Amino acid sequence: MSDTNTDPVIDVSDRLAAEALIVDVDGFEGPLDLLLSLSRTQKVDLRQISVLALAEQYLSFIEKARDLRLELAADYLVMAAWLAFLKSRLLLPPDPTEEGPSGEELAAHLAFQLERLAAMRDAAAKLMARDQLGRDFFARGITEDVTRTRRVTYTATLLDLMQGYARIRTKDEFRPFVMDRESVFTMEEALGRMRGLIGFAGEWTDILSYLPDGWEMDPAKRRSATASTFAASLELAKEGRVEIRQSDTFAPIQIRRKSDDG
Amino acid sequence: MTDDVTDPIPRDPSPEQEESLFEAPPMGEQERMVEAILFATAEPVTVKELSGRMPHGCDPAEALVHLRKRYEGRGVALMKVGDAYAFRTAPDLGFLMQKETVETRKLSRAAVETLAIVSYHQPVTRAEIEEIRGVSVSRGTIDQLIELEWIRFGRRRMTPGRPVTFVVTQTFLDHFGLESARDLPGLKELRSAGLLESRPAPATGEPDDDEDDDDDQAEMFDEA
Amino acid sequence: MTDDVTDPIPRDPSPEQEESLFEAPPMGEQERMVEAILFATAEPVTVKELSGRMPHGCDPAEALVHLRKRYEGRGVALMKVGDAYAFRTAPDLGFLMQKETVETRKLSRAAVETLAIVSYHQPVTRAEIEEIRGVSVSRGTIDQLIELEWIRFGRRRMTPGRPVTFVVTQTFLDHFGLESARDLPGLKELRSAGLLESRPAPATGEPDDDEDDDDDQAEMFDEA
Repeated sequence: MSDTNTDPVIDVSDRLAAEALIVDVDGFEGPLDLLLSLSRTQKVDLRQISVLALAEQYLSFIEKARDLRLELAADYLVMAAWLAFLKSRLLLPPDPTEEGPSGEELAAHLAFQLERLAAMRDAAAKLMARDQLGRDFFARGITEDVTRTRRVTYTATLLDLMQGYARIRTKDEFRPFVMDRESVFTMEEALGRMRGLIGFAGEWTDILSYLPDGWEMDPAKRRSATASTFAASLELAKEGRVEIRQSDTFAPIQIRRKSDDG
Repeated sequence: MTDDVTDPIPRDPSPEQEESLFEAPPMGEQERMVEAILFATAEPVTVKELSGRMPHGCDPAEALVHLRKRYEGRGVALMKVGDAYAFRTAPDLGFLMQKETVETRKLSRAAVETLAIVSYHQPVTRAEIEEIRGVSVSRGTIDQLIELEWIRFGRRRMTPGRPVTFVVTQTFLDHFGLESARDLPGLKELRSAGLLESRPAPATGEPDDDEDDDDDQAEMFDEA
Repeated sequence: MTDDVTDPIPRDPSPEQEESLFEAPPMGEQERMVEAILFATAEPVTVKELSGRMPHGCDPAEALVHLRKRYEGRGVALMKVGDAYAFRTAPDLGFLMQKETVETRKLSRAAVETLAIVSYHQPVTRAEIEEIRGVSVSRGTIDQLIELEWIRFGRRRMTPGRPVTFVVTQTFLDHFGLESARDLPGLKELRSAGLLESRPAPATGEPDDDEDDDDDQAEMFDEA
């Protein structure tokens, strides 16, 4: 009776311990963090810490975790192995033939690492406890931007000016047509216009219907546009793209698209 | 004259003071509070808002009066904006909020050509400039030349549509060291100076600029 | 020649006198200007920037001294941040600013510790941070601190592999109200306790960077 009663009790406490351990291992940021936390249980200044006792605490912690079949990250096991080695060095009398640092040196370094980590934790806490911008003290709310006016001054010399003018004038000399009157509709323009429209002219159409909008009324414009449109029609006929006909002298001149098969 | 602070006779506490559990901070503190709030808030703050943010029993209106006095003649001033208050740069220091960098650039080709045409053909309409250049003239180019004060609007042309004309300015003449636009070398001179290819002008019937221009320029410069 | 030198009556203006044509504004004016410039921006402004924006011949450093005194005990204070200056509200009035309070993303423990290590050990390599914390530093932690503009890359360490180092920024100093990294709380104590050293582990025989470290820290903190 008593046996059966005590076993479940142990099981429960073990399970609770295991759960606590899981939480704890998860909560630690690596072996050094765990060591620092364990060292706090010694309740002494980190400078007077017993590294030997700490090593034993760590090793028993790891043992317990292993008994509970907790998955331990490799670095926890590496630290355990190293602490076991350190423990043996601290316990055994120093062997003068052995090379490398003494157990005391290793222990001192571990103590230093722990103290440094603790110091940084403390510093971090102090830093975060400081008055902070946007929380305790504040920057100007209404800011005025510095308007960066970039004044650009442009320069040109008289030579630039004359060369510029010369350039335009020289260019003029090579241009076959100069649109130098408002009421001139060039053949180029007429050709351009008709090329765009001719595709639709399957039927005979008076070429006057190709005059651009706004050019029919003003006599000068009408004359220019008629002439250029006629010239353009001849050009298109020469290219074989249209057929052209006039039924009588002074009768309307008509064109139509030359059919592809015709 | 005694003021509140040095008054040796304690005044009777007003009903408000009795009511409020916590005494309002001294006026100097209130002034600091208003100063900090106005400094840090992103927009002007009303007296009501100040009241709402300051401890019970504060008198932000009075604190504002003190604060305004304190900032008199300073680099920033306490300004009333509508029914709210804000710190603003003292008006005379506005120039500090600007940073001017001067950059010299060469005038674009389009602008040089447009300017050349205006100077040789003034008064000239935009359509005429385009005709001469053979390409359209962007509004930006004209604007730039006007901004540089090198060209300005001349009289409207008395033709249908009454288009505006452009003429060069005194600033233009000064910049290019010209007494008048008539001093600009003509095409023949440009050619003989090697600035034009020595090719005879085609018989397009284009008038040599001199005569035509003279008329127009006479129109332009005789006014002065 | 000798006449010029011995002539007791200076006839020609000396270069100084010529310069004084553009005399700097009186110190009171300069103080106003610095006040206006610093009020207009939320960012700390360096003396050099002030110089660049103020009229020729101004001495913003002196104006800052006067200005700092003027704002002592006020609701806003002139703070030194690295080699720059900014107005900030007095910390004791933070309670008035709930409206202005910006909710900052809560930093993880790893980020806070990494920040502390960088600020106390700077310039510090990632390997050194990991050695101090005893765990590897995730990329996200460094990224977050860089994104906050609290740490930045310092000079590369002149050791094999030329590892990058991290240092804290002006934004960090500004955020935590520090004039310089030398003013970090408890810095002196930590130094004298030897806790800012990077001692080599005795067993490993790994080449450690400690000598370089000491140099860098000396450079950083011993100047004052």
